[in-house]
Amino acid sequence: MQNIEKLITSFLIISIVIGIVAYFILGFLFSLHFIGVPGVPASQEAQPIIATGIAAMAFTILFMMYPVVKFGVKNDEGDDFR
Amino acid sequence: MTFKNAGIGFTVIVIVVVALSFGYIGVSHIAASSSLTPPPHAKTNHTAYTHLWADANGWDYNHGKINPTLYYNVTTLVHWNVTEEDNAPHTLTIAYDGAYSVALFDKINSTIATSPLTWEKSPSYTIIGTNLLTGLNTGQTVHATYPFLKGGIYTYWCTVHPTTMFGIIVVAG
Amino acid sequence: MSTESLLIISGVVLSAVAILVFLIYYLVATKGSVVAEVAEKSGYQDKDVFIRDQTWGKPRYLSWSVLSANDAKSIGLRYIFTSLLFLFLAGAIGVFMRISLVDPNPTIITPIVYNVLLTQHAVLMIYMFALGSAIGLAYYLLPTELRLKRDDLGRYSSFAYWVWLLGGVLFFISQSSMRWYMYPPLSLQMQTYGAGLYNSVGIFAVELIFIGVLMASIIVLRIILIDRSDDIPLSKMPIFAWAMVFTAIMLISSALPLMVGVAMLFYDVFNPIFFLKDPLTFAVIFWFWGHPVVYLAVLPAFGLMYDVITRFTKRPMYSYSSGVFSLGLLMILSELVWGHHLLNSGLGIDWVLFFTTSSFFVAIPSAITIFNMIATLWTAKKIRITTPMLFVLNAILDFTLGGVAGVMLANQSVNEIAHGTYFVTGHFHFIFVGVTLGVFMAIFYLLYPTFSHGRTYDTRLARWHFYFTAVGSFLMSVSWEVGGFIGMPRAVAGYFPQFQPYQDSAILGGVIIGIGQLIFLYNIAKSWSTVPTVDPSNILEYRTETNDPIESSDLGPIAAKEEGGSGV
Amino acid sequence: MNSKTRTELLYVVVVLVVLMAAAGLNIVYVLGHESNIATAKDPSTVPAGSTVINVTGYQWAWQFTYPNGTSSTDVLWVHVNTEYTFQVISKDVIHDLLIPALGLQVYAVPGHPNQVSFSVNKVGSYIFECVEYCGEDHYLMRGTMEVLS
Repeated sequence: MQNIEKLITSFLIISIVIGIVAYFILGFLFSLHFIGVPGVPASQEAQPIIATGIAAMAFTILFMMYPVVKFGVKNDEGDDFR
Repeated sequence: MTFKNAGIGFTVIVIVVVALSFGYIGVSHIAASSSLTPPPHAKTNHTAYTHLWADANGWDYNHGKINPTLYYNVTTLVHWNVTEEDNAPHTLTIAYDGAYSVALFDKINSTIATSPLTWEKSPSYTIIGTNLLTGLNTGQTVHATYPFLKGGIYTYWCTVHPTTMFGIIVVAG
Repeated sequence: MSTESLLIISGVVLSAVAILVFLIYYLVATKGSVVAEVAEKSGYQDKDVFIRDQTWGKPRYLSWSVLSANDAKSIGLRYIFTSLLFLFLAGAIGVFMRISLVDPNPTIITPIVYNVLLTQHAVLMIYMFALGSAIGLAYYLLPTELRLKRDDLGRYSSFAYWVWLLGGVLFFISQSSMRWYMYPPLSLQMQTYGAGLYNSVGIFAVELIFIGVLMASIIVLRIILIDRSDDIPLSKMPIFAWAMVFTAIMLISSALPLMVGVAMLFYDVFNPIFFLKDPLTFAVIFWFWGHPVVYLAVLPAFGLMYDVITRFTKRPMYSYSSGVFSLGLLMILSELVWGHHLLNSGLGIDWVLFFTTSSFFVAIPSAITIFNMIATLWTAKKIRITTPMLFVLNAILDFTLGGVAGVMLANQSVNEIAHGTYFVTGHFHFIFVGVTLGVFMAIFYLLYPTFSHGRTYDTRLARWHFYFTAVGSFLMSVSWEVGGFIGMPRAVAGYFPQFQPYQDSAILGGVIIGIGQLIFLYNIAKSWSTVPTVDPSNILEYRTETNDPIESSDLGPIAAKEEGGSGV
Repeated sequence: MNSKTRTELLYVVVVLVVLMAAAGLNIVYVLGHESNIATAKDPSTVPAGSTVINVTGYQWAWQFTYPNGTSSTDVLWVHVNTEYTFQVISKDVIHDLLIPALGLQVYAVPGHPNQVSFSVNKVGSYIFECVEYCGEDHYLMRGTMEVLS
């Protein structure tokens, strides 16, 4: 059970980094597009939430793809290849 | 008629149903090529020049009588000059209401203000479309011609603002 | 077209239809009398009961008799293949709508035709495909999975099916263009530029669909809770059965208010007294059903995803009880969030506060379900990546992307920016195409030998079908979400020129999905004409308790059959 | 409480915390910007010093009427850094005015007038459009907001 915790924490760190990078990219993109009130405050409030969303997406993708890549076996012959 | 192979039977049914459905939608919506489409280089004896201001509040909104009734003789080639006055897209579309009679004219004239949509029916013909009257360059004038070959009463309107831009055309003879 | 030719054509068409109907009736009647005779000889008064006992427990394959026999599995097959037919129809409409938007101004079709296709695409996909396939799979899988004690509701289910089908066909014929949420006063504007000339037929058809779907879900609820065999306690019931219980309860509890609302709307067509004073009242009644229905399309798929994952990892679910709990919690919370469709309609700040907060918390049960599925993958020693498994893995991925976009939308600041834009369309196409369509395809491939009486599908074509669908839906939904966030409006026949790159990349995605489904259709036809080689037993029915490890016998269902677990 | 339920509980707690934080952030935004969210028209809650523009949505155009009585169709002239309040009504079906760059959206519902306030801090031309399906030319119900200095 020990290395699974290490794996999960590494996934967490990667996805948090992705979230932070996304936060700054979004900040730049929103500043180009949004003007005035409620535009600017709304985009500033939405920025962290969308960045956390992207981090959550990244974590779930890593969390799912790891076992698929590690245990996945492509051959579907076997007894019933449905 | 039992399909030995249900799979192919199902596939055939899918293809037939999709084809019939698209045919059904297509046929019932293809604008009947209305009799209003002018024949190429139609023979006209008169020409007339009409200038209209396209404004979402009504034709010629700031220029004299709003939604004017237009009068032409039959076989007149009308040169339309439509100037965009606001930032909205417009169209100039006409539909034939019937042969001229005072009763029909009064009927249209009295009801068009309250319920213009009843007279803006298909088949209709768009003389100038939103691709020309785009609403992006106010003040620009668009020119088009239309030959009135059949006498009677027409309704002209803008399909984008059908409840405010409507009027009657009387073609005598 | 002059009236004479109109009369002649309609005369010919009517007589052809009459002959066809008589022919079908003749075939069905003669076959029926033959079966009645046989039933008589073997001591049955009612031929339907005789048919039901004959087909009891055996795998049911697709044949014309499915339309006349009314045992649960035949009705299930009717629903499944009718919903697949509507998937192809509404899908073709969807791809055609996409292609028609190649240019900022409507060039290929007129805006009126685009609006009709828009409404048909939404209604046929949600009511006829999503609900139809959910009910169909319930009728087809549950009888043997739960080893039902009796199956005597055939006539009601058959009636529910035909009413539901009639509703769908009538809605398509009505050429309604009132959008699937039927907002008055537009739905009362019986003009081509409004809701369509025959929209009264459209509203009536939606009511028929509701009647059919309501009856079917009541019957499904009874099958699971009452007719289940006594040796399957609730704690050992398959997770798909649990998902159908919650789906049926949610449908019944949220459909009824709207059925009354649609009846009022239908009355308004003739005498507008209900909704013209403040049309938002209908919007409120509609979205009370509007949000649960999108969960109806996802909940059965969750149940089936568990089945597929446990099948191809040969491990039990990570946690059965939390799986059932989260599906139940999803049912409850989903009936509390529907207001987020009307956050900008001026219904007040308290409305906004309540529904944005509740919309955040509806993400918890979905998060638990996704965790449960992925944790099952982690406990596996070997995951067999067959096409059904690929579809389910892609379903998990797409549900994550779509679900998180949904949680973003729950936020008022994002909702102000993106409500009514393609961001919302991208959000729900991620989930509909990824989960509802994806899991239906996974289950269709798993059941293909049973449907086709022992034939196997071409796995190479199936892989191509998967890759096209996955890539196409990802490209389409992402380009919509990006374009939508900077203001690309939904449901429009034309758009500002600056949105063209987003629309064109979405068109590419849509066309790719379309090609994928054509490959699927070709695969159905081609593989059905091969020689039956495989045991047609329905492999989803064997493992009734998804939480009993069959890891000890690393064998397939055929061996499991000899092992005595024949599930009969 | 075997290890399985513990890991699952940990996951749920993390998800719950993230969601509650997001919900809190959202509540703070909503309570802070009540006038920027579409609410029912109520002249008493119009922010002080805000110029009222009456907006009428009708099948397939937006008409803006300014305090000095003039009106414009499918174009909106506003001045930079001044507070405006839309009072929006529809003449026929439900419309929804969205100005994407402003993140502003308000439903035009016949029989249910709405109100929303905004101000623009940058000169320029920004698009607006109808985002609630309203019939044949719903896609033509759009225009530009010209922000003058």
